[in-house]
Amino acid sequence: MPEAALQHGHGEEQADGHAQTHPRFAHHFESLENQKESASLGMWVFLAQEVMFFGGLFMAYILYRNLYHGAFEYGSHLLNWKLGFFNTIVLIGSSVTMAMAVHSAALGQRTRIVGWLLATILLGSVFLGVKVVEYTEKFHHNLVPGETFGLPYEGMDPHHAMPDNMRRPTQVYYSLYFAMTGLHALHMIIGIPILAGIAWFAHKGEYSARFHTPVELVGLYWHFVDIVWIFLFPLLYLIH
Amino acid sequence: MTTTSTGAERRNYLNASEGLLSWLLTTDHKRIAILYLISVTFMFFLGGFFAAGVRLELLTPRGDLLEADTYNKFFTLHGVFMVFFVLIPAIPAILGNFLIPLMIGARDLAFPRINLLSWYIYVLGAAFTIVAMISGGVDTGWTFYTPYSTIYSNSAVLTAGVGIFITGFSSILTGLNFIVTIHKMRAPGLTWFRLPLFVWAHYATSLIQILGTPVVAVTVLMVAAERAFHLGFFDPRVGGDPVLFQHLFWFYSHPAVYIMILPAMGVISELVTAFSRKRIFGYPVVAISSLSIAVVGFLVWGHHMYVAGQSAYAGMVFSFLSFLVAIPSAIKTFNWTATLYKGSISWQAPMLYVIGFLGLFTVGGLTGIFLASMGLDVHVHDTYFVVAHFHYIMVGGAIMAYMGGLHFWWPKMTGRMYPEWWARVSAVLVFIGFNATFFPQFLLGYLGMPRRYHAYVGEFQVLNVFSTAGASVLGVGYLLPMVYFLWSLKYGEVVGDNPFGAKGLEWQTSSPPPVENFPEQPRVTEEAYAYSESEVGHA
Amino acid sequence: MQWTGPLPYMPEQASSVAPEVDALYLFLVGISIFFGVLIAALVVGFAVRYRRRSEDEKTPHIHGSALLEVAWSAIPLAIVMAVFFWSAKIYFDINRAPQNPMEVYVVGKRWMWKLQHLTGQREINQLHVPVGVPVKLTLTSEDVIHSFFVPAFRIKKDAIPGRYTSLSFTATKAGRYHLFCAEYCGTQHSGMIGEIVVLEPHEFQEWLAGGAAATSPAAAGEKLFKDLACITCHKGDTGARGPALAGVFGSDVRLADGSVVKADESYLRESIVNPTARVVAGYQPIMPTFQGVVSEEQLMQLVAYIQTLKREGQGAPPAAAPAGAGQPKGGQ
Amino acid sequence: MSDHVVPVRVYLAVFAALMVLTGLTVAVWRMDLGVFATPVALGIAMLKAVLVILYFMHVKYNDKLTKLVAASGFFFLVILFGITILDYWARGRLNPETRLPGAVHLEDK
Ligand code: HEA
Ligand code: HEA
Ligand code: HEC
Ligand code: CUA
Ligand SMILES: [Cu+2]
Repeated sequence: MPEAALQHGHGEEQADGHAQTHPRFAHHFESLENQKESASLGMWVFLAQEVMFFGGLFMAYILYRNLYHGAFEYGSHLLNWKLGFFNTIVLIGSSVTMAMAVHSAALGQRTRIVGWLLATILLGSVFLGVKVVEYTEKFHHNLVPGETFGLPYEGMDPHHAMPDNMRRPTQVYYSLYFAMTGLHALHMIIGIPILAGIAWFAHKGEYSARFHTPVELVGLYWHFVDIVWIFLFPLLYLIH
Repeated sequence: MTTTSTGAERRNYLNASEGLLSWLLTTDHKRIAILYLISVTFMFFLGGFFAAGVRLELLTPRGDLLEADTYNKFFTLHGVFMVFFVLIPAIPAILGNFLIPLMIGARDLAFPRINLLSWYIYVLGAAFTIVAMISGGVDTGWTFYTPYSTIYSNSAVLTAGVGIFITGFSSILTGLNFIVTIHKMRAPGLTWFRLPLFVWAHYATSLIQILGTPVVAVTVLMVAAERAFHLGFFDPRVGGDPVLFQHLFWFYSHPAVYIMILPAMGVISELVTAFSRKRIFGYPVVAISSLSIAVVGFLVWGHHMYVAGQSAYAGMVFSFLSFLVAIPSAIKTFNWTATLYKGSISWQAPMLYVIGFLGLFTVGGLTGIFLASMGLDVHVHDTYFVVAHFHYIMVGGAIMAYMGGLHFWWPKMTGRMYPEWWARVSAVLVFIGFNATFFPQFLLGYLGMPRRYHAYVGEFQVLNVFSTAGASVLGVGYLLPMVYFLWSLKYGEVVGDNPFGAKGLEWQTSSPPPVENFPEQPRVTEEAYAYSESEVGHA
Repeated sequence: MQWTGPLPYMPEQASSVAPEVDALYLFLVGISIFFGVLIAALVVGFAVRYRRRSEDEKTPHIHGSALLEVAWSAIPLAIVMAVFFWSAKIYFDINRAPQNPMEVYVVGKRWMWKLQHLTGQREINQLHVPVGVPVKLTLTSEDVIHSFFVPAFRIKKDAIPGRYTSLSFTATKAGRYHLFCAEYCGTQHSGMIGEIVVLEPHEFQEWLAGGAAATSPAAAGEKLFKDLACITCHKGDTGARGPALAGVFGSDVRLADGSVVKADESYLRESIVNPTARVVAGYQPIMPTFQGVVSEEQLMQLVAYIQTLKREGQGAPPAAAPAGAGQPKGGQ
Repeated sequence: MSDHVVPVRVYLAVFAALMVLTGLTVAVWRMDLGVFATPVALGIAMLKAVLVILYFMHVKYNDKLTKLVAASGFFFLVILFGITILDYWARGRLNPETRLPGAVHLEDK
């Protein structure tokens, strides 16, 4: 779609000069447009891969939720849905700031790219911070699968002791909880430094309306991570 | 285009720059292919070493050569190395890497640095697995069935699992690179239906690599987490279902067998046409059948689980689809055969491999039909019948095709010819040795000898002796090329750019090709395999 | 070396399904020979007939043939579809639960097979069965997955920890046959072998009588039921803390979440090791788990015992338990 | 390719929609719709995902190939889920004792 790119590019072609001489142009491509399309296609293919990667865990989730419905409900009640809700809003917010960063990049507004990216990083970090709080609490409450799972902990209201016969199936729920949210968090932990790097390059003026593919690609990645959470929130926190 | 002679003197990708570093930091797909060639060959001999150990142990019914645990580690490492580190990368990462850009008239793959990265990932994964091998080995079988792998095994499952997890990403990135390259970097005029079938086959393969591999990656991750952190996914003690692991594992590992065979089929399509100087019979059918194998191949994984407590109804669905997925393979086989009709058939070594492939793949595939039959598989499941089936396809089919392809493109890659006579000897040795090794295993399997048996009951011995004897011939058959390929690097005849008179775009540049592949952007004006007389004769 | 099978290189046929399986096998061997020879003959034939005689030979321009493509898709398709139905039928024959079978409980444990007849005889790595009587095995495992494989019977089934599987056969010929473990289970996987001894019915009766007086699994289960104090909650009267178990087996049990399950062996087993997974309507999830307290064998005995409890007017059937018992919302 | 510049108000609208839907998810959960709870929650999540994919990820403005790739991952996911669930669902219909305990909620009489 080189035509589309030309139509929507905003006046910087002149500054950039001919596509083939753009500093970021890799010469094994036919043209800069071709290079950008390839990069974007590559990212999409990567995301298709990511879908399947999470898919394995979701499969396990579906199965065990059907087998141990009671335990899943019980386990989810031990989570703090308000924190999950808060995080959902934060992460969707970060998706919006990310989209705005791409938007600014497409308009060639350098400082704005940096600003939006920083906002995204900030929101992402808030999300991870909340996750840390949640995880720590689970550790203290003996909700980490293993020998001590579900045992009473210091300062526990004895009424809330986990019934002995709930320990096993609930452990399956928490295994999935940690695996799914952990893998999701890992994706963010990988994403944030990349965002930071791109913000740095943006600051140095690497991106223009004509070429800002890296911003777009990291945007796609970030949105994907957001989508995963959109499913995780109701599946893990809100079970009846 | 370019004139023949003095092939080695001209500037090419091999002599463009020097020093180890220029290889380790290269982003040239051709050099990366060579890096893969070296590492995969290494892993092949490692896997072969363990196969030799297995066969020697099985010479006698009693477990006398190896300890039971050692034997278990031997076949596990054999399977792991051969599947994940040899056959899955062999054709795509070596031949595919080298040839796809050449075949489509591109200067490189779309993401050369990612290409190099995937080699490093491969090496890292291999390193982990080798560490696992040294630090106690792995004894779970290449299938890593739970709960054995998660709870009971005392071996280095974690390290090996991490190795496989890592290598998976090498495979994914290669697939990603191919998909984008094939979509976006074809030379002008090279429409989809002018693509060489090798490229089609790799396109289909890449789909599986991308959509299947992540599932096995996350599955071994779950096994690792279960082992290391006591998370409970498959652990029956906390209510997990071990059979879920099998679903997830085979969801990848069945399609993975097509990762191994599809590129081999691509090679065969190229070789059949080149050595019969004839257009492929039924081009569109052969092309599309690759895609249908890739897609339908995702629907049949449960045929590994007929006796694993899977429901009979799911079994029926899987069985039905397994039969369906055999049809495109049958179609391909018939089309290759028909291509030979009225050809101008040369009996050079690569063609011998093609003939071997056609025979052995047919046997392997047809015995797949036995296994897909639910009622029959109940008996032969997890016996040597299955072992024979997959060696027929993987060794007799895929490795044969790989060897044929390696011979065929050897002059392209190195500028020098392999010694024809020796190559024919080795092809014949492999064929004979192979059949002697694995045919008896069909009989053993039907008689009921279970696989993964360190010791076995006496009445199975005769056939096992045959098998071991055959394996030694087979081993020689594989050692020979190793020797003469190395020899030919220095002493091989320097041949022209296109010693076989083949048609593909890759033959229209010099051999070995220059770094930029083509001095100028090639344009494609005709269909693939335009060998026949109504077309312009070959140059 | 001697093979007593129907043809050389085939194992003996000693069960009712073996001839069926062999018939399909031989059919497929025939198909394979046909196609194998066909392809080999064509490939080699063409390669010889059309070998290259000179370097500038021209080849004809053949694109393909729709007719041929259809033919060589449709013929194999027809064959495999026939094989599909045939093989599915055999599979169902193998797996269909027989009427009034002789039941044997089988527990796989690294690395041996522990078997117990319903009449109480215990065996290890050996199973005695009479000719002509359908036998149903209920399999499970104490550790990893094993697989019960009898080549002469052409049957095999995995024994999976955490659940029951079943396998039935009818032996047709007296003799001794190999029993193998076919699923890799660790060090002594290849040593986890045994034999099936098929006896003529009268010999089998003698064998049964010859064994030391054995407690039947149900009797052992009854003892366990008392020893483990199950009886304190499952007293069988309406006021008890747990539902009456008489007549539960085979009945439809209404659960607290409104669904209904059939109380089969697996359900009973699950009710003991993982009681909270399915809670009977009208009861609280107070039953402790016996996971780890009882072995798989003991579980099978408990299950066998509960199966023998017939509803004889004592106590209300569990499904119609008092509705008054409070249902706390959480934690079910 | 997505050099397409989407007006900011579209982003804002999508953001608003996502927020409303998130609120709705929680509201529905608190209402306890019984058997419908899960399908509704998943339906909302899918709607949200589609919004993100179409607008934030610009798939709406992209070529067919991107759409195809985006869909392919989900397609194969459905295969994985579908047939595996089929197995669990159908377990034990032939010989009930082989069923994974409780895998079946069917009232198979
Ligand atoms: C490259 C690898 C490869 C390939 C391509 C295949 C191809 C096929 N495989 Fe195989 N298979 C394996 C590798 C492979 N397999 C491995 C490694 C295992 C064991 C894993 C383990 O447990 O460790 C295995 C196990 C395996 C099983 C499980 C057995 C068991 O454990 O009990 C089954 C069951 O259905 C099966 C079936 C098939 C079928 C139907 C095909 C089909 O795709 C074959 C199609 C080809 C043809 C049919 C031949 C050509 C056709 C003709 C010449 C025309 C005539 C045709 C007809 C009349 C139909 N395979
Ligand atoms: C690409 C895949 C591939 C390849 C190429 C091979 C190649 C061979 N395989 Fe293997 N095999 C598998 C994939 C493969 N295999 C898999 C997946 C399994 C299942 C594992 C499991 O159950 O988990 C298996 C299992 C397996 C078994 C069953 C073990 C068991 O169940 O107990 C046997 C037994 O004969 C066997 C034999 C062989 C032989 C003789 C070769 C030969 O073709 C190899 C020939 C090559 C050489 C011999 C190398 C060259 C010679 C040397 C390097 C010299 C040797 C050096 C010394 C002796 C010092 N293989
Ligand atoms: C503390 C009391 C208690 C003890 C001890 C106890 N049970 Fe239970 N059992 C219950 C209750 C309450 C239920 C019903 C709720 C449920 O399904 O969890 C139940 C349900 C069952 C069921 C399912 C019955 C049905 O109608 O579907 C079986 C089977 C069972 N128990 C067997 C046993 C066995 C065997 C033992 C001893 C090894 C045992 N129970 C010990 C309280 C107990
Ligand atoms: Cu038990 Cu193998
Ligand atoms: Cu398969």
